[in-house]
Amino acid sequence: MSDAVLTHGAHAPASTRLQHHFDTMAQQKEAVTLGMWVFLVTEIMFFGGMFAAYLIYRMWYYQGFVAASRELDLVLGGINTVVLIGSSLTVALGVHAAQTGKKQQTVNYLLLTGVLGLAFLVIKYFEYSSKFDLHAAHHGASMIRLFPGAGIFEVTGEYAGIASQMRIFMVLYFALTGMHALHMIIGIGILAVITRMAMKGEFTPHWYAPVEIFGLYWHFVDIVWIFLFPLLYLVNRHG
Amino acid sequence: MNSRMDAHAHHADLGHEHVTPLGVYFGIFGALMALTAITVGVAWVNLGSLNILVALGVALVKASLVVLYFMHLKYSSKLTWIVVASGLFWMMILFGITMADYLTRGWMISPTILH
Amino acid sequence: MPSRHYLNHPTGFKSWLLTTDHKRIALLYLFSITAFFFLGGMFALLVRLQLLSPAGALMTADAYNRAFTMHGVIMVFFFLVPSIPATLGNFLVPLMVGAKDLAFPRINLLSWYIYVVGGIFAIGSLIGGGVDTGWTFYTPFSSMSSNSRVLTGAIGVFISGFSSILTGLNFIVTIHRMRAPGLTWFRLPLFIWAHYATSLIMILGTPVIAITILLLAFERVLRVGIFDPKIGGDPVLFQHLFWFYSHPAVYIMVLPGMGVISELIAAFSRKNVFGYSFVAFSSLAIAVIGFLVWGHHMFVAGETPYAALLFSIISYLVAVPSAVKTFNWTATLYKGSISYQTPMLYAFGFIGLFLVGGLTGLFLAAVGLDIHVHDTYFVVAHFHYIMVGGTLMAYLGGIHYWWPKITGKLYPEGWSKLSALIIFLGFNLTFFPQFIVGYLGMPRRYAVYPPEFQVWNVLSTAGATILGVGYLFPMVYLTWSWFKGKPAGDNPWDAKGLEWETTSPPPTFNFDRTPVVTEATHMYGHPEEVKVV
Amino acid sequence: MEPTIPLFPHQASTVASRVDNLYFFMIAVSAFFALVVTLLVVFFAIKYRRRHDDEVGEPIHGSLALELLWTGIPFVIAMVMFVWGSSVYFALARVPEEALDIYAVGKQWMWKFQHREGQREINELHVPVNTPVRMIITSEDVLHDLYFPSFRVKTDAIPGRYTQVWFNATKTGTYHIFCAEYCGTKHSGMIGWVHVLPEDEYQAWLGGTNTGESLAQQGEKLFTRLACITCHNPNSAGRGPALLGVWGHTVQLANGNTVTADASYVRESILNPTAKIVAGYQPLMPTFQGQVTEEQLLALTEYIKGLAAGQPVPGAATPAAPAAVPAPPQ
Repeated sequence: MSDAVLTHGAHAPASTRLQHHFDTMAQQKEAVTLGMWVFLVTEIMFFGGMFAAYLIYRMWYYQGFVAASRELDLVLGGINTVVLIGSSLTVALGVHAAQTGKKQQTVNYLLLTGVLGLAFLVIKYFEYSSKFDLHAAHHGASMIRLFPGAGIFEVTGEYAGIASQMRIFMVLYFALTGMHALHMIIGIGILAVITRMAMKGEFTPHWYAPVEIFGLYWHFVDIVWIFLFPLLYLVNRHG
Repeated sequence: MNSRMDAHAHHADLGHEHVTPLGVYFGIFGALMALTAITVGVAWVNLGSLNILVALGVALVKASLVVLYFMHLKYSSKLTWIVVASGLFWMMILFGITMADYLTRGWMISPTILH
Repeated sequence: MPSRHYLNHPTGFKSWLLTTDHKRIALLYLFSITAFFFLGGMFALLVRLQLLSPAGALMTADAYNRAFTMHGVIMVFFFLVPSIPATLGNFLVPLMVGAKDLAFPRINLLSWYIYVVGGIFAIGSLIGGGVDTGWTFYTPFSSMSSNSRVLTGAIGVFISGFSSILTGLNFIVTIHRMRAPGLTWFRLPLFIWAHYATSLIMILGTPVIAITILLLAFERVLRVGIFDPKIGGDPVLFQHLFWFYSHPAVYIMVLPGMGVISELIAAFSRKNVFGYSFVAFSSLAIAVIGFLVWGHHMFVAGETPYAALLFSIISYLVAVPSAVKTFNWTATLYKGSISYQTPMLYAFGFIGLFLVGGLTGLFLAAVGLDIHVHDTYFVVAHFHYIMVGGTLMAYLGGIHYWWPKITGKLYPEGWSKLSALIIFLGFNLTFFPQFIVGYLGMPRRYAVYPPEFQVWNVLSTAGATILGVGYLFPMVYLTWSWFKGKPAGDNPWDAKGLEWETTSPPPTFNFDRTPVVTEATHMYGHPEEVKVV
Repeated sequence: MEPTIPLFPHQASTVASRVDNLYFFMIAVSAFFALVVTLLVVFFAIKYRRRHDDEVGEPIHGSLALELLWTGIPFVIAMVMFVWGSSVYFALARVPEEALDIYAVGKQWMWKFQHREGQREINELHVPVNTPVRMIITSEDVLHDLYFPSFRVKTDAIPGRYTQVWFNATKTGTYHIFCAEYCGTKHSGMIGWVHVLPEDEYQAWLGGTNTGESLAQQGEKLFTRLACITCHNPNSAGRGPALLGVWGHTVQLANGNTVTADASYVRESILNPTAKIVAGYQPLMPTFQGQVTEEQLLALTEYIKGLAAGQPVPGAATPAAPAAVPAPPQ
């Protein structure tokens, strides 16, 4: 992420937080913040490639996308949406606490964020594992096993004709949510480091850049999910 | 623009940074929850091809709220705005120009393979 | 020479492998990309030797397919993309903006390690038997048909992409936030403008190829059908996503070269570059418009005529800023004080070869003509004129120009002039015949070919041999000069620019005092006479 | 082959000279600019060479007029090239209505050609001179590219999809066929010859090699052998839609959409029958994926094409050769 995130050193006042190659704290902070935003732009393009594929195949294979989308667990997906937006709130509150110098609150909010992040991943795990089971489709007479690997993916019954369309949806589902989950895992790793720093009391209202920069990353991961949720779970639930 | 050039004006003073009132955060969270409920609800209503537009529109509003308030873009420099805009712009290039091929696949300028 | 500089302080192996000094990281990159250059060059030589005879002089078709693929993969992803930015850019961007280092020194080191890990995967795929898909990894051949080490090679490319992203990110932040007092945007060296434009492409394009390669790996391992037409996928989608990065990547390769050439021409004409702001903005124009033209690689690939026309017209638009640059360089020479030292010879060579490469690009942008020459040696010749004739000439010119700064030593001028000449002649002999044989219709990636194409191929192989020898020369005398060369002094060319105001080699933190900039770049003579555009 | 060193490919089709004229124009423009720039560089380099060590160049900041000039002129020339290139492209892309259709299937590593009259060729293609010929191309495995350098045309063979390329050969003779899209080990062995024959010789060739069965007739047999006919009985209502007169018309689908019955639709309906269900029918048809080859698909398509309204129906056993192609003299 940013260099400042990686900066260690115990209980130093703001001035010693200044790295040798910067002139002022303001310059350092602006550089680090800009770096994170630029990094997020590369992340936009990273997910953008998959969204482009999604858009095209959805246009071509709408029928299969609707059928496969309805097989996703909307309840778990919905809970995860609430959990993740909640974690975005807690991280924002954590940044606020750091900004205003409330050490214990900062730690608490960061811990809460971590708990919500882990909850998201646990729910995701259960969603994923159900895709390896052969089961009756919710909305049709088909038997389905939705993980899109050769020899695993299986659709029989009335959906058989659109099986390949459904498989492409599932490829994109796993690619998009898998990449998203990977970002969550990396995020939780960084969060652990930052929470430790917060516990040691390293942040002050003059230097809390790591919390803020991490917050930007975490919010971005949230935004990706904000798009994934309707595009994957809610292609069409009517009719 | 360049903090090295006006270092004297700023010194290392970071105390004047914008602190968002807590109420704003909770308000935004509430709005995000409400919009999530809307996007789920709308999926059950048949709006034809409008469904996807509504879904994307709601997602865009939600994302904007997160970017503007949670990520403090609203109080950030012009450069940050440009960075965000360029990300969106390039994603639109990727989508738009790829679609220039896919959306015209039905139009033929020759007799199709059927005469 | 200063007694204490970045090369000799601190000392020890570890101080290099854990360095965060941009100059040392530039050298780490220099050594590693040089290794990859010679590895890729060996494959090029194998390819050329095979084509001496129409029946294939050297190896089986399978071996040949692996040879040209490894040549392409190594040269594109492990040499050309990092070449100028990661070495000269890394070394010079902080110096030229008057900073002590890049904005994120540790991320800079990380990017080198990522590059090395990517490179290990590439070499791993080679040891495992190589890849035979062509550097373009087209599906469904790569995902469903090839039984070579596609996965290892693709992962290598995927990983090395992140080194490129991090380099670009570092440059952008450095150029925005680390400029010395007084160094406004329009006082920046054109080298910096070019690297800024390059960085834009790196951060906006590279992630797309990363995800594309990942989807390809997904497809190859799990047979999921995302690009496989047999189960509903679209192989053309792979090409769209691939070229969304890989066309702009051409500009990642050539824009930094253009930046180098702007510096060389200014320094060796002792004159500010004519039409500075036009040259600067043309870099940005190329970076932006370059993102809109990728479909010209797909005129015969099944894209619709409408898309083809759109891509064709935008491809013509991107030619204009390149032309503007060339004319401005030429005009810079007018009333200059021109010396013919080695770097300037490379700059002249660049202009000549880039002209041919750029103008033949116009041929390929015309859909009606491209249909014939697409995937023939005409295309091969065209992009080698850009990437080898352009990028590599600029790279060598830049290395020669800044070598005294990097090492504090002078290289033997006679040898370097001779090798510049050999490289120029060898290059033309290698690639010019390929235009002819390409228009005759010889497809690329052919292990054997109809006998009537032989003469041109023999000429090309002869040229490649000369070219190969030409590349060995600088390798030898530059290495020699590092140890035995005469001390260069701080500014052997009497050139302008912040990098020449510090010692050679520079101290670890570049400048003893933060420089303050009061004038535009490359202002020779009396500054009061000069009006900056 | 030829004793001399070739400089230029054969011009053996109507579009070849158009492509070549554009090529010559491009060379002329390029040579002009390359020469101007090179001469200027050489001239300046000599005239303004450094005469003593501390000499500096004259500070000139630039000229807006010149910048506009050398932005404007390349732009205009580029647009001329674009328009010219596009007009040549239209000639290449717009297939004449009366073109003779020949099918090509790429396969690692050979080209299989299928004439509508029934002849099959591998890596050899016979076509009549002065007749527009359209190649309808697909692939069995990976991407290929059917390239006729002497005709200046090529296009990719894409699995799962039909692409097309056309030419009108103007000179009799034998010319190269190449595969121009890398396709694996023997990519460079995936080459062949196109034989351009005078009309009478072409007819003789058609006659002499005729298998006695047109492609449509082969399709008809397949139609029976694969038991398609059990459900798609053209004359009476079956479990599947009747196919008589369907070709080229709009089909109403069960999900409310419509589709034009063309080669791609027929292909999809055979390989993935439940993807587009015709209104009023049940998704009963099994898939024929893996049971029919690309060539058999072409034969079936050709047969269904022949079932256009007013044409004879199965049982009547009349070849469905189109009017543009003279029936084989037999």
